[in-house]
Amino acid sequence: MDLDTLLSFRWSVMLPEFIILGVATLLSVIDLFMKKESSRKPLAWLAGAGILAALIAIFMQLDIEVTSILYDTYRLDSFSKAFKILLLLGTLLVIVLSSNYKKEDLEENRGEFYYLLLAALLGAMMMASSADLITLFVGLELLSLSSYVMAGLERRNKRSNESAFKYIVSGGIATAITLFGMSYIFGLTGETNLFKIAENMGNLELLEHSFLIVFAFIITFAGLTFKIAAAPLHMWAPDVYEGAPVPVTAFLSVVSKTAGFVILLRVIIICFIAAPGIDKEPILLQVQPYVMVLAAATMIIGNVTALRQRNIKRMFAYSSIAQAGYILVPFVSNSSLIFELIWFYLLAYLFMNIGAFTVIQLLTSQEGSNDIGVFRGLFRRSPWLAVPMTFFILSLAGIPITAGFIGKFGIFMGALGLEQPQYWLASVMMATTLVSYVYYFNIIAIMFFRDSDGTKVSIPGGMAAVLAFCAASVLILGVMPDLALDFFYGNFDVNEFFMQIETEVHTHDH
Amino acid sequence: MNTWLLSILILSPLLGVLVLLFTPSQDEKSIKWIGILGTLFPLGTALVTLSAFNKSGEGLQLAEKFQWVSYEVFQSNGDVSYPIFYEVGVNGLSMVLILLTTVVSVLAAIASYSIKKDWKSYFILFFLLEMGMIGVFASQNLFLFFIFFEITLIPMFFLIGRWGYLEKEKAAYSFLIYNGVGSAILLIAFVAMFMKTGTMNFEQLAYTFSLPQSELSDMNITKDFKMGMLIALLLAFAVKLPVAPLHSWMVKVHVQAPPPIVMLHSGILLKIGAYGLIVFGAGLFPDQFESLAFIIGLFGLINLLYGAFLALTQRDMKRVLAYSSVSHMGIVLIGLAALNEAGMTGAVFQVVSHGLISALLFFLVGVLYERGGSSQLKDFGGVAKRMPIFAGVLLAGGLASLGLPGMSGFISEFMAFLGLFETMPVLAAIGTLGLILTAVYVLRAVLAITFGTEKELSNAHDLSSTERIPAFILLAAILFIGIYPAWLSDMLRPTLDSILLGLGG
Amino acid sequence: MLQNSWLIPLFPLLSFVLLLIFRKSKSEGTAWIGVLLTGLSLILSIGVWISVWQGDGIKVEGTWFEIGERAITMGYEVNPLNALMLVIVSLVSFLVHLYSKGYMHGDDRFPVFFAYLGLFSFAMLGLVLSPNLLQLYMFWELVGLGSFLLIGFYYFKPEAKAAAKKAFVMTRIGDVGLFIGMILLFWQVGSFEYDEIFASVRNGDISSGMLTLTALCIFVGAIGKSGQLPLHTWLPDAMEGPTPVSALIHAATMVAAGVYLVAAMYPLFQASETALTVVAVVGGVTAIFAASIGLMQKDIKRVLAYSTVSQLGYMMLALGASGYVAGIFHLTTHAFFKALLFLAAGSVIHAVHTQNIDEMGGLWKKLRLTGPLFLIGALAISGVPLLSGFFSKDEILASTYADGRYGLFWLAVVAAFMTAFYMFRLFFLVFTGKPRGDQRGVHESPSVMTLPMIVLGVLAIVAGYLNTTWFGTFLSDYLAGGPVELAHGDHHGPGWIPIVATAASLLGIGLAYLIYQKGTLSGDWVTRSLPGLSNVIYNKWYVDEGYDATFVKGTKGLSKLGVLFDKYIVDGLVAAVVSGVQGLSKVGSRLQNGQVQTYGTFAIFGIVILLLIVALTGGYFT
Amino acid sequence: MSSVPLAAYLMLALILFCIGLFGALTKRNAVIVLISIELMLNAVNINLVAFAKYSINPGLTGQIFSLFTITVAAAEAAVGLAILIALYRNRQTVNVDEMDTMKR
Repeated sequence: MDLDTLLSFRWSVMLPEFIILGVATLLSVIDLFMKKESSRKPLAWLAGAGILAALIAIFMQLDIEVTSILYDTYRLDSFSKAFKILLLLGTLLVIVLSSNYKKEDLEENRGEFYYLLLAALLGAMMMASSADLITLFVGLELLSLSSYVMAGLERRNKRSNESAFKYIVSGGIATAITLFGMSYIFGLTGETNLFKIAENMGNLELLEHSFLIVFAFIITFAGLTFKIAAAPLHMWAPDVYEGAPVPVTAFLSVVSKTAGFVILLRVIIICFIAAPGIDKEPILLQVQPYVMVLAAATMIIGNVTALRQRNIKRMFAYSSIAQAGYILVPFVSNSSLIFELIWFYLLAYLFMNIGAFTVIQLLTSQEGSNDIGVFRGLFRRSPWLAVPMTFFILSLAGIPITAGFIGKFGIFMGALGLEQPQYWLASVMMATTLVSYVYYFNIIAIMFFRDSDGTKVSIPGGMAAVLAFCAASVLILGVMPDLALDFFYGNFDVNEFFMQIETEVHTHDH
Repeated sequence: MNTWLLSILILSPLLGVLVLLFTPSQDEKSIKWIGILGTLFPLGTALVTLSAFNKSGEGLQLAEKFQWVSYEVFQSNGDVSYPIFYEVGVNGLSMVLILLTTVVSVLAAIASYSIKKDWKSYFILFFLLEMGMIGVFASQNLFLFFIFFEITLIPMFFLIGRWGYLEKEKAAYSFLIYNGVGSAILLIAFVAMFMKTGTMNFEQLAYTFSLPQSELSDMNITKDFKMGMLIALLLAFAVKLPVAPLHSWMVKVHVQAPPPIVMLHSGILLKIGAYGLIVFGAGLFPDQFESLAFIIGLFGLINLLYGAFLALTQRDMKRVLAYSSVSHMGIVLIGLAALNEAGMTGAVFQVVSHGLISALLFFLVGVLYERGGSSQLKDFGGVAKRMPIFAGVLLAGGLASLGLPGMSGFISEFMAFLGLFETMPVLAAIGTLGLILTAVYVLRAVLAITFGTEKELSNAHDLSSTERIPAFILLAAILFIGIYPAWLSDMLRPTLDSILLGLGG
Repeated sequence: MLQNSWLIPLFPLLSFVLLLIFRKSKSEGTAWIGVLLTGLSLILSIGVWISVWQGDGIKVEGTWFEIGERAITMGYEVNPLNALMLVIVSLVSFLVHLYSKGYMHGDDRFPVFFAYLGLFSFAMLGLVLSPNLLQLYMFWELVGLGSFLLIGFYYFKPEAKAAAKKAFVMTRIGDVGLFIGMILLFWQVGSFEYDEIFASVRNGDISSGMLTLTALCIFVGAIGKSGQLPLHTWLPDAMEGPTPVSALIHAATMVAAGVYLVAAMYPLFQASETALTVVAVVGGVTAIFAASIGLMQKDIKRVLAYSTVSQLGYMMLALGASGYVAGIFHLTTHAFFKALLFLAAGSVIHAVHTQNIDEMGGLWKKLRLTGPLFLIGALAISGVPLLSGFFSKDEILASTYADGRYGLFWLAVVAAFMTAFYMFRLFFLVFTGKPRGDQRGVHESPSVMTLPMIVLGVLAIVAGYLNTTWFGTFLSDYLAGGPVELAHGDHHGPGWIPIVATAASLLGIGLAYLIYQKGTLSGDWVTRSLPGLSNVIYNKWYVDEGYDATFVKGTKGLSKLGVLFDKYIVDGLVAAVVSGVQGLSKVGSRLQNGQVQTYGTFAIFGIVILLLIVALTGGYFT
Repeated sequence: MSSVPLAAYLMLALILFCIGLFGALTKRNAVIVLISIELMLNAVNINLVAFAKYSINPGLTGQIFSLFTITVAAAEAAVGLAILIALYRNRQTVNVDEMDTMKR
């Protein structure tokens, strides 16, 4: 690969990534030269601006046909664009949300936080665009390593340390498992490019290895579910979420989770779409029961265990486990709606969860406690905090006229719209949703029905903006989901996801 | 004007919310006035709608429809789109229920004078609740129905949990979870039907399901699927109605919620269950409904007798009324199970009639609580002396509840039984035992309060002029329907006929 | 006149409404509203009756509402039977209104009382005018409401409360029978109209089993309303109401509605021999059963109440024994003399302020009008010749005998004896002998009270001549214009029947005289010789206690059982589910023990289990 | 294609992986835990290299993959140790089972 070949690639495809990379580098350099005691707030603005620029870049790319560079390892297709928007939006909101994080420890490390965040984002974006096991893996690790550090960002906080350590140990094991599975995928097909893998999986006389395919599938699938915190690799989430700083928790629960779904979709759907399972049945059909069990277990564990939580961050950790379970449902059903369903749900989830974490951030940092009691009488104290929080919770619980409902409705459509409708899975989902009512509405009850002894909560401008934006989005998407769906259908063609670009594009005129 | 009339009607309660948002939250008097006026606006709109409504017209009227949500599904055999529409419209049945909703809402708003705190949020939630209730009845597709159905849930949760009595939060949770179960089942059924047929519109669904089995098989719709859907729907609405043994939440709500809210709950919200049974159960799956008729009738009978037996020995007036609601909802089931015009009309009459009667009775219980600080029967006696009008209205309400001719309760009971006697005489004959028991428990409770030796009350004065408005209006409505049922039955006939056509054919 | 007959019930309704509006008025002049309006009803009724007597009739109907193709109608009908009833009801109602003006003097809720009376009169007149069963049923219930309100007029008295409740519930039990019968008939005939029902019966459209069933169901309604066995217990308790009410409702009109119902539905009953037999037996047994209880009661009104039950039994017996005319005849005469007796009793109570006959005595001299009037009533009810009761009772006995129901005949004779005995026991204890209570200030009632009694007294004497073998069977001829085919025509039983009847009543009077006036026979010889029996009779055969022990306790027990079921089974199941979820939650959070290595272990175990499942079920090893 | 050698490599890798896993899940010392994770990653490397040689489509891809893996593993170890040091400073212990302040 000489310079000519390198230059022949249409690097503009990676413009958003370059922007993020550049800003991250810039931030780290600036941080290095900044005085130790000076405020790092400008860094936040810079990071935010960088993300905005990347977002704009993506919007400019919207009408670009599916393209790929680096021998089809890096793709710009509808899928990557759609999910990158989510990733960028989520990170942007996390940055604004972190703007009032007052703890001394973070203040000291603030610069690090921003460029680590951007690095993690970069990893996630790489995952969205990669079509090769290697780049996928590199992206995944970029995201993971940055996240590990971010979780332990409060250096002097024992809980933060502990959470980071738990995160890295669990993450390391999960990485190893994922890689182990990937090595078998590679070994069975001799390829790392996803499309070629798919091709080989279909073509192979792999029948005698069909067990190995299923084995590889399950190992890889399980390993990848670590990021989305689905059973059985979910147990790190509560501890890590609890110990990590709130913005990081928000990032983990939204952006990192979105990235996890991105890689799951990429690897699982593309690699195994034509793969035979045991007895020549398509593997995706054959493993349905296992994925179903995983999804069901995730929903049950998340929702049921959340019932006993008094720590609000921990409760949201379990809640996010449960939400992951919901989003796993489309994987089971493999409905043709899978992309828009997951995309929409993640979009809704982004707004509601970041919105909720904004409120949590405000309250916990003011009260200095993570106990659920920080919500006590919030409606009396700060109705403008309580009302949006109510919307977020209602949305998380899947109550109509919120985005969460539409998302759940879509998942139901996916689950029940098959030849063999998944009534059981749908029932489990509804039953666990009911269980979730108990703890979600418990927060509402505490906000509205308990009398407060606390004081009014002041809301900084940035946070207010996040709150307003998230609340409005949750409601608007709940009432007019077509805004998002039309955007999706209008700009993204799901078929691109499966479109292999055979011939390398050699253009020198970019 | 008429093109948007229904949407305006559905959204009309929001006007009150809007005004309230700009009202200082400490100004109790103006908030309460806004509360009342805010419910008058929907009532006015409903009356305009009624005047625009052709009472003898067939089918749907004042319909509105536009595309709302669109999922496009890429399939090997071409793209299939699953559009979801915003579809509203009214037929005789829903018109009647909307009218009932708006009327009871106004009266409940008047009765809300007794609310002691947080008036602003109270009325905002109240309006949202009203919007949900109107929406439920105006919806013409499953999606919209479900959304409004759930919208009623949330304000109710708050209203019970914040403004209720001692164990309010428990009741609120009980309400939420039980109804959550109902709506969960409902959602599964709705989506399943949607995915099979590609439509959510009631009429289209009814048409699709009425196709011969050979055509249905092409859509992968089996008989078992239909039966399963019907059972799911029955279950879901059985929670709402409620059908014993799924009633315990309703008793809790009746006991713990503030009286105006119970007026709405018992008066309207429970009726959503009955409405759902009629529109979805009998309307969509007539054949299956027919084959389940005996079981439905049996459950109706159980409800009727179980509620009545339990009401007999309750010590709290609210609990008596709660179990009486269980019992009365049994009559709805009985009427439906009859599968004939008389029974169906009886069921709908019971829906309306019980809406009015229970609103009246719970209003009076609220007054009673106001006066005596309790609703335990043992704390009252000889109220007729100091509060003769109250006692008179309470007695009238009780008599209406036990089905005294000339009052609405009689018509519904009579017709429901008339219907059932044609198809299941034995069941009906056993059911008449309920009529006796009703008389026993109603008189026991009412007389315990109004008759007998007088007991001291902290605040014994008769109905004030504010209190008389709801009481007298409700009583007048009860009498009006009892004396001139044709007004209602004429409006209902086209709708019920079309449902019966499905059942008969 | 006939076209306006629908106005008859509306006048009292107007009275009800007006009086409720003037409910707070302290003026007792409000009574005149009621009196005047019922007076109008009376005048109209008499006018209608005269027209009907001349052979006219009318039936006007309009659709009330529709059920499918079938129209449910409402309207009014005048035929010989109900024209007669109209007169009886409006007459007694008018007189009672008048009487009450005096009797209720000084009551706080004076206008309310008249309002209730108006409501009752409205309902009763409406019932009578109904051209179909449904309308009848509706008014039937409203009549019950009026009765309920008036029994419970003294709402602050626990006894009144209990009695009102009991009356309503007991009659409701009967009403349900009527309800069922009515609906069953509807599905047989397709209409509630009397005419169409009778036509179907005539055409034999209804199977005989169904005929019997419906007739019996309807008869259950009559049992409830007319206080027949076994639903009679409410009627004596209903005496808790003010006495004029007892006269109007629980003697002359409402309780006769059961008899009227059977008479109105007579073609249906005629079609079923079983039904007639049941009616006759129930009536006969009730007659003697109630009479036996009347023998030993101490409360003046209760004696009269049991007497009413007994006389109603007579009427039922007559109807059951195909004595259609006899039954209605007795209904008419009974209305007059029993109303008279009650009003007289009311007058007595008004004077002495007690109802216990042990505290009366010697009132003849003090109540110079009431006493004789009471005597007239007593003679009439005892069947002493030439008074109204004699003729009607004689006719009943004759029909029973002619119908071949000899057992019932002799029962009736014994009952007649008992009637005479307890009536004169009452008379002697109240009016003769020495005063046994404080009788200071006892004086005759005002003329507004005595006037109605005088009118009734006259009627109690002359009403019997409506239908006699001597002067003419006016009533039979008159009723023959109705829908009922009088199968047996006039019952002229053997000539010895009147003699036996007269003998029985004279024997009763004589015995009462000997015991309670002369004292030659000791009153308590029965008590002494048959303590068990007399105790049972004194306690009204323990029927109330029996019901209490079985039905009331049973229902309550079931209810308690239901409450327990609700609490432990229904809520218990829910609690079980809840604690199940909570337990799961506990396990879940226990597993989350903070050890990252445990987490990893669980993850690996999860994956291994999945793999094992694949290996074992996927068929790889097979 | 000779399957016996490949199977041997795979078995070796599997055993190595399991040893690493066992170590990561049972050792009390955090450093050993981190090292065990490295072991697991290295087992994967053996897999990758073996597959690169013996799979149906032999080539360099697997080896390149393993280069990436090694690099990432190194980075992971570095980050892990850094976090561990921070933790050690605060708590004066490297015992994994003492790190359970957050649970339930």
